[in-house]
Amino acid sequence: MRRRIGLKILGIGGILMGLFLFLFFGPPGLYHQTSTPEFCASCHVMEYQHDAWLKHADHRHLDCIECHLPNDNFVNHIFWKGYDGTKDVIFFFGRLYADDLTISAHGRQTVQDNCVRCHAEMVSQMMTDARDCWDCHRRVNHNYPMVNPRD
Amino acid sequence: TLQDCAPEKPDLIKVAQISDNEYDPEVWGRVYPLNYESWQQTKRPKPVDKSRYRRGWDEDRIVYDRLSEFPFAALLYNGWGFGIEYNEPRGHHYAVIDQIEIDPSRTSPGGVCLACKTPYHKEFTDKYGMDYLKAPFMEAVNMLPEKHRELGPACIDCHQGSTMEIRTHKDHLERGLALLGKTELSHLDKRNLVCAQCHITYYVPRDNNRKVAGDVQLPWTNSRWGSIPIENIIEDLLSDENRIEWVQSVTGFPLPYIRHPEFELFSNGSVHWQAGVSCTDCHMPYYRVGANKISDHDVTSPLKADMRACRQCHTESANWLEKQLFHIQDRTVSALNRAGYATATTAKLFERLHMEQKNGLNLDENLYRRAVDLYKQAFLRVVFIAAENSSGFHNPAEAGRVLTDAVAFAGRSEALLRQLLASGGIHLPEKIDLELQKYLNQRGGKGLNFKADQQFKDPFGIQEIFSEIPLKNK
Amino acid sequence: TLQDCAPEKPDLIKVAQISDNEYDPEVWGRVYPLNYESWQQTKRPKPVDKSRYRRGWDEDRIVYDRLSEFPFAALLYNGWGFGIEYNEPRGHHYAVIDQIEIDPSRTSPGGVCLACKTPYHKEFTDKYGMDYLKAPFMEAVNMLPEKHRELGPACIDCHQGSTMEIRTHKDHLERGLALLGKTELSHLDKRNLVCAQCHITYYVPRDNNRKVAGDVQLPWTNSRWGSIPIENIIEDLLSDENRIEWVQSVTGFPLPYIRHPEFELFSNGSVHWQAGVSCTDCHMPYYRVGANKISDHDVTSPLKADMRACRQCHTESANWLEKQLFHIQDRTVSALNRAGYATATTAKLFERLHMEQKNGLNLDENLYRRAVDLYKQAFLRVVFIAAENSSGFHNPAEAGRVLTDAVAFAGRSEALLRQLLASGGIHLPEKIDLELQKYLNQRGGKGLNFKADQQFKDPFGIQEIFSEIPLKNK
Ligand code: HEC
Ligand code: HEC
Ligand code: HEC
Ligand code: HEC
Ligand code: HEC
Ligand code: HEC
Ligand code: HEC
Ligand code: HEC
Ligand code: HEC
Ligand code: HEC
Ligand code: HEC
Ligand code: HEC
Ligand code: HEC
Ligand code: HEC
Ligand SMILES: [Ca+2]
Ligand SMILES: [Ca+2]
Repeated sequence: MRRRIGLKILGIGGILMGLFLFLFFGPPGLYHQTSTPEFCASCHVMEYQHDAWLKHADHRHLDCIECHLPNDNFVNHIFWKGYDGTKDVIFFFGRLYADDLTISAHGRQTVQDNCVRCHAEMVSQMMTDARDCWDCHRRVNHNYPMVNPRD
Repeated sequence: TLQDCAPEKPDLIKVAQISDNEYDPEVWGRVYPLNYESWQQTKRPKPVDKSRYRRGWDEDRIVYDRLSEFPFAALLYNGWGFGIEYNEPRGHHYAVIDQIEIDPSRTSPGGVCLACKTPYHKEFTDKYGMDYLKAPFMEAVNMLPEKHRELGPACIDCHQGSTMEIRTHKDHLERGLALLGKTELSHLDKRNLVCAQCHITYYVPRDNNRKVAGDVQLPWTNSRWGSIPIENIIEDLLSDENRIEWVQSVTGFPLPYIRHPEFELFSNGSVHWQAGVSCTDCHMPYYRVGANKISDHDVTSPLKADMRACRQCHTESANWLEKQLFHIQDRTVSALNRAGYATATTAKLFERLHMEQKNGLNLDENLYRRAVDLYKQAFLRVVFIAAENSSGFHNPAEAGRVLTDAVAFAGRSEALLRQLLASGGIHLPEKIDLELQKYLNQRGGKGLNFKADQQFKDPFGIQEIFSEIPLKNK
Repeated sequence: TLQDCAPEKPDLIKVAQISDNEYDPEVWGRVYPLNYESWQQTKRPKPVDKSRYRRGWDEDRIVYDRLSEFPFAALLYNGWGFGIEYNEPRGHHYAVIDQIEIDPSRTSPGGVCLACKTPYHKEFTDKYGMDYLKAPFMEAVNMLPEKHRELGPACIDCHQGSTMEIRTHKDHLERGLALLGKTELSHLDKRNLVCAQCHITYYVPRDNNRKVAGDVQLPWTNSRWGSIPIENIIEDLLSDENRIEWVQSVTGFPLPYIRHPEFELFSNGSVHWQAGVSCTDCHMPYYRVGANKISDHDVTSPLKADMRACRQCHTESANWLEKQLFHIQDRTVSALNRAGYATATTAKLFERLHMEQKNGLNLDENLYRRAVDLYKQAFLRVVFIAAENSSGFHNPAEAGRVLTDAVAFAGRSEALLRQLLASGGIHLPEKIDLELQKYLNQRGGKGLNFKADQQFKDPFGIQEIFSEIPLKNK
């Protein structure tokens, strides 16, 4: 139900997307600014993921979009940046999100492709489409139990 | 900028507005309205059919009867209050109310029973001593300030008003921690201990006439922080006459007892304890109210709160987590059935043997005494797991171990009893009639009866191989 | 641009260089030298004192004796090869070698025993049928190509040479999967099944004279993918005379048997199975070689490989994970002691009763038959957990459940036997002398003896309450 309303709004939002695309290339720096982790985390719903990313030492030097937007070619990148960005904004201000966010199937595939993109050499000997990298590399996943084990 | 539209950053916790001896939650509630509201929700019934083994006081408002859930318990506990009326808890709001409403045999010790119910217990014990502790239960309740007679776990039990730090508020816990040699308390420790004020086993010490001899005590001798195993608890409980609280009618044995040992089972090396997870993490998870995140004070089963607690740590879906939870609970409940019926069968053999003794049966005293010792070991293990409220989830491997031992002790005791009886010329069939109807029906002043639909049958059907349980709802 | 930072696409796995029926690992090794080298490492002893319950063939080169580890097993398995020599495995490299070196009573079935050892089994079974399957063991070995007589699990067992896909290579597994009704295999399924080719229980079907009647079979009737519970396995094994493989000497009962049911225990709803973790993830973890990572083909205990497998998924330290592993294993081993000795005690009571029967003891046939049935249920459960190689870790809650049931069945059987004996005027002490020395010492042609330092005593000391185990190393 929540989803369906969401998608309707998304339709209208699609129109706004054009506007967004314009804005990205319009005001100086906005394209860049909307690519930073600080921007993503400016929505409190992203805080948890931001903190988890911050604590995961090995990828702290990456922006969220390194994983969360297609980086295979520029057109694809900019299209999804506009689309996802608009969707996030609409869902956020429309309060159309659940307490714990879950990634979409498309989102998952995007991330997986990015893991493989950067670590292509490392994983050249394995099947990369059989399952998600973060099934094993659970620290990369923002939902990994953040606890302090007793010794 | 975009940031401007984002909801406001929440206020920090306000401090120093509550005095350190403010009992009234309403007063606290004026400063912390959200927590107060969520705390009040323990009154509210929870959604039905979420939990498999912790039903009760759900939206159907049925109070579940633990003796119908596990019929063997009706036989084993027969002889005092727990064998008459023993219910699944309803929630913190009902702590005192449930005591008032339950069969009065349960509250016969008196004021001492308020130890984990009223926030005034510490003050009243200090002020009035044995006059309060030994007062007949309703008299003790009536000693409490009228407005708060029915007040259960309250803000003051868990918080220092002036600082809002979490803290504990029970002398018995202090004494228990002293037994463990635990002195330094971290914040994490406290997130467990606020619950361990009450969710622990205890005994009411008795004098030579089995009358109440003081405030509640914890059987934690020889144990330590992170390891309060059933072996040590049993040793403590059997070490002194003053820990013997009742006489089991089927066997005639004077016995100690074990209640809600959540903290003991959980802290004994369970994977979540070792991971630094606390009771509070699972039973009081953070949730969003507007732009704030607060701890859910509507303490309940995580299943009845949509597994929100679990999902903050686990990536898996609520469904997946439930399945694993049931994987564990089903196995514990199956084993508990085995252990419970094995022990009940043994109890019935004692009954028979004692009868035959009266008819002149002679027996090997040494074997008999071994049978008794083994039986007590089995019984206390059964109670330990049956009384623990997570159906094994708080520590699956330990629950499995304890139940295996329970079955082993009961089985050997049964073997010795059958031998003793057969030696005396008494030949028994394999299936011993447990006469469960006798224990399950017409209990107490309310005439409580067995409710067949509440029974937790062995989920794997193994129990049927041992004992058909011929029960009909009357 | 962003895309520029992506490194060049490295080579994919080379394919189509190996023919589909290339048996020789050396040939594979020319294309995949790193995997070949790591595969060869199963020959190498592993670091000592890493594993608690899977010692053996570590750098001290001691081969651990499973009958000394659990002395009750020497009594229970007495009557055939497993009661003579039964060792902790050494590693894939030794699969055939261990067979050649073991007491020949173990290999008496003949060629059929090569099913999970030589990669040629499928081809030879197709080609030579019963002539190969029934050939005396060493004759069957000598039928194999000379260079590969001692070759154990090889590349061809797990890989399709032309594509390098993982696959399986055993007819018995095909038949087993058919019983489960499993047809579609995902990649993850295969990462389990390559191991389940061998790490499963089986029986060697027998004809009326208990001679080998065909290739290895799996007792998986009525089971399904993700649920092959012990109950179904027992039902299958007891359903037909042709699954009875030996006669237990203490009781004289013809019995089936259970071996290494790793896949069965693990896949039965364990938390790791449910999480989509496979055998391969834990026993063949990726490791870095230069800029690549490859699967560790030196298959062994994760403890002996520094828990590398675990640490990608779990953030906790290796130490922490070990502690949790031992938390589980200690509890399983304790319960296994209880179940094993309870069953052994019952076996001894049968022995006594059968002797007394010869001396003219009369007994209640119905009770006796129940005692026998209960005993078999106990015995097969004990073997299930004792034969499974993870000491409970692969599925802790299920292991606990199975052992509780084992104790329950054994306890009731013991009770009936004591009653039967006492009815006949035979009075037994509580402690039954198991005469373990008799079974543990001077075993087989090698005259194997009990090794006290290898015994896994109950880590919680409960077993001592039941049976002192008066054993001295001879
Ligand atoms: C305006 C607030 C806001 C900002 C800024 C924001 N997000 Fe989100 N994001 C949301 C909301 C709301 C949702 C939940 C939408 C839903 O339920 O599908 C969400 C969902 C997501 C998801 C999971 C849903 C999916 O479709 O897979 C990802 C991944 C994500 N955001 C990444 C980002 C990244 C990367 C940035 C920065 C480039 C970002 N977000 C910036 C509000 C925001
Ligand atoms: C190294 C890669 C990586 C980086 C960098 C990264 N993420 Fe993610 N993110 C992931 C993965 C993997 C998942 C998928 C989790 C899953 O399947 O549940 C994910 C999922 C999410 C989700 C959906 C919630 C969920 O658990 O399904 C949100 C929201 C999100 N990320 C936001 C962010 C934000 C904000 C940043 C930057 C502060 C960020 N991510 C940086 C890898 C990354
Ligand atoms: C934009 C490039 C990029 C992307 C996208 C990326 N990584 Fe990385 N990753 C790196 C770099 C750089 C390092 C630093 C270590 C190194 O030099 O190899 C690293 C380190 C790692 C490590 C080793 C450290 C550790 O945490 O154990 C793992 C594992 C890893 N990445 C997995 C992943 C996975 C899984 C994903 C996708 C969810 C992913 N990476 C996405 C660039 C990337
Ligand atoms: C002052 C005593 C006390 C404290 C402190 C306490 N409890 Fe309780 N708890 C009780 C009593 C008494 C009941 C039973 C109330 C009733 O139903 O009669 C109970 C019931 C429960 C229940 C069952 C609720 C239901 O819906 O059936 C849960 C869960 C629980 N407590 C968890 C906790 C946790 C977690 C903590 C710590 C955060 C805690 N308790 C602190 C005394 C206490
Ligand atoms: C050390 C703390 C403690 C003491 C002392 C204590 N209780 Fe409780 N009581 C609890 C907790 C915790 C629960 C909820 C968990 C449960 O029901 O197992 C509970 C639940 C109950 C319930 C509701 C469930 C049921 O058993 O029917 C009743 C009634 C009750 N207690 C009565 C008493 C009486 C009477 C005494 C004195 C003999 C007493 N309590 C002493 C902690 C305590
Ligand atoms: C890792 C999560 C977790 C932790 C930590 C935890 N519990 Fe639980 N608890 C559960 C689950 C799950 C159940 C089973 C609920 C059910 O079956 O409905 C449960 C059941 C209970 C119940 C019975 C609930 C009811 O509705 O009757 C009580 C009381 C309880 N726990 C108290 C505690 C106490 C006290 C502690 C700490 C000593 C603790 N729990 C630690 C998850 C947890
Ligand atoms: C059964 C114990 C218990 C009771 C009763 C209790 N609290 Fe709490 N409360 C906690 C715990 C545990 C926390 C988490 C604190 C932490 O970890 O620092 C908490 C947190 C809080 C916080 C900090 C914000 C948050 O939600 O995390 C406030 C404010 C608060 N409680 C108010 C109250 C008020 C007001 C009452 C009475 C109406 C009350 N509490 C009753 C245990 C309790
Ligand atoms: C604060 C973090 C946290 C919370 C809350 C939490 N868990 Fe866990 N859980 C863990 C960790 C850490 C482990 C250990 C395994 C690991 O490292 O992933 C674990 C292990 C488990 C396991 C495997 C252990 C076993 O005995 O099979 C299950 C199942 C599980 N959790 C279910 C739950 C459920 C259900 C809840 C809620 C009632 C819950 N968890 C709440 C952190 C948490
Ligand atoms: C073709 C049969 C076969 C296959 C396939 C097979 N194994 Fe084995 N495995 C054996 C035999 C036989 C042994 C015992 C060898 C010996 O020591 O004599 C063994 C021993 C082991 C050992 C003990 C090693 C030690 O150090 O003691 C482990 C661990 C093991 N296997 C795991 C696996 C895993 C995981 C897989 C799949 C990736 C697998 N096996 C596939 C037959 C097989
Ligand atoms: C279905 C596969 C399978 C079949 C058939 C099989 N084995 Fe094994 N064997 C294994 C596996 C797996 C191991 C390693 C695990 C273990 O030792 O439990 C093993 C280990 C062994 C070992 C070394 C450990 C020990 O037991 O001392 C010997 C010797 C052995 N097998 C002999 C035989 C003989 C003889 C037969 C025929 C009667 C046989 N095997 C049939 C799979 C099989
Ligand atoms: C989550 C990790 C995990 C998975 C998945 C797993 N194992 Fe294990 N396995 C272990 C651990 C840990 C041990 C105990 C090692 C020890 O005690 O030294 C073990 C022990 C074993 C052993 C005995 C090792 C030895 O040295 O003798 C064998 C054989 C084995 N596993 C085979 C399997 C097979 C086959 C599967 C799949 C059906 C499987 N395992 C799945 C972790 C795993
Ligand atoms: C089955 C589990 C598993 C899966 C799936 C998996 N990995 Fe790994 N990966 C591992 C293990 C185990 C290691 C550790 C190797 C070591 O410690 O030597 C590793 C190591 C790595 C490293 C090097 C880490 C370091 O410390 O330098 C990278 C990078 C990496 N993996 C990326 C990926 C990517 C990208 C994917 C998805 C395409 C992936 N992995 C999928 C288990 C897995
Ligand atoms: C006991 C089973 C088994 C045996 C024997 C075996 N492999 Fe593998 N091998 C695997 C598994 C499982 C994988 C992981 C494949 C996957 O998940 O796609 C693998 C992966 C590989 C890969 C892909 C890269 C990697 O390491 O992940 C190569 C190459 C390989 N094996 C070569 C060999 C060679 C050469 C031999 C013989 C010398 C051999 N294997 C023997 C089970 C086996
Ligand atoms: C491919 C991922 C993966 C690997 C490899 C893995 N685990 Fe786990 N493990 C999990 C998941 C998922 C859970 C379920 C709890 C959770 O969600 O964290 C879990 C749960 C556990 C638990 C709690 C369950 C219980 O029964 O108490 C322990 C302990 C544990 N793992 C230890 C290990 C050890 C030791 C190894 C290596 C021998 C290992 N794991 C390998 C993913 C993995
Ligand atoms: Ca309840
Ligand atoms: Ca080994």
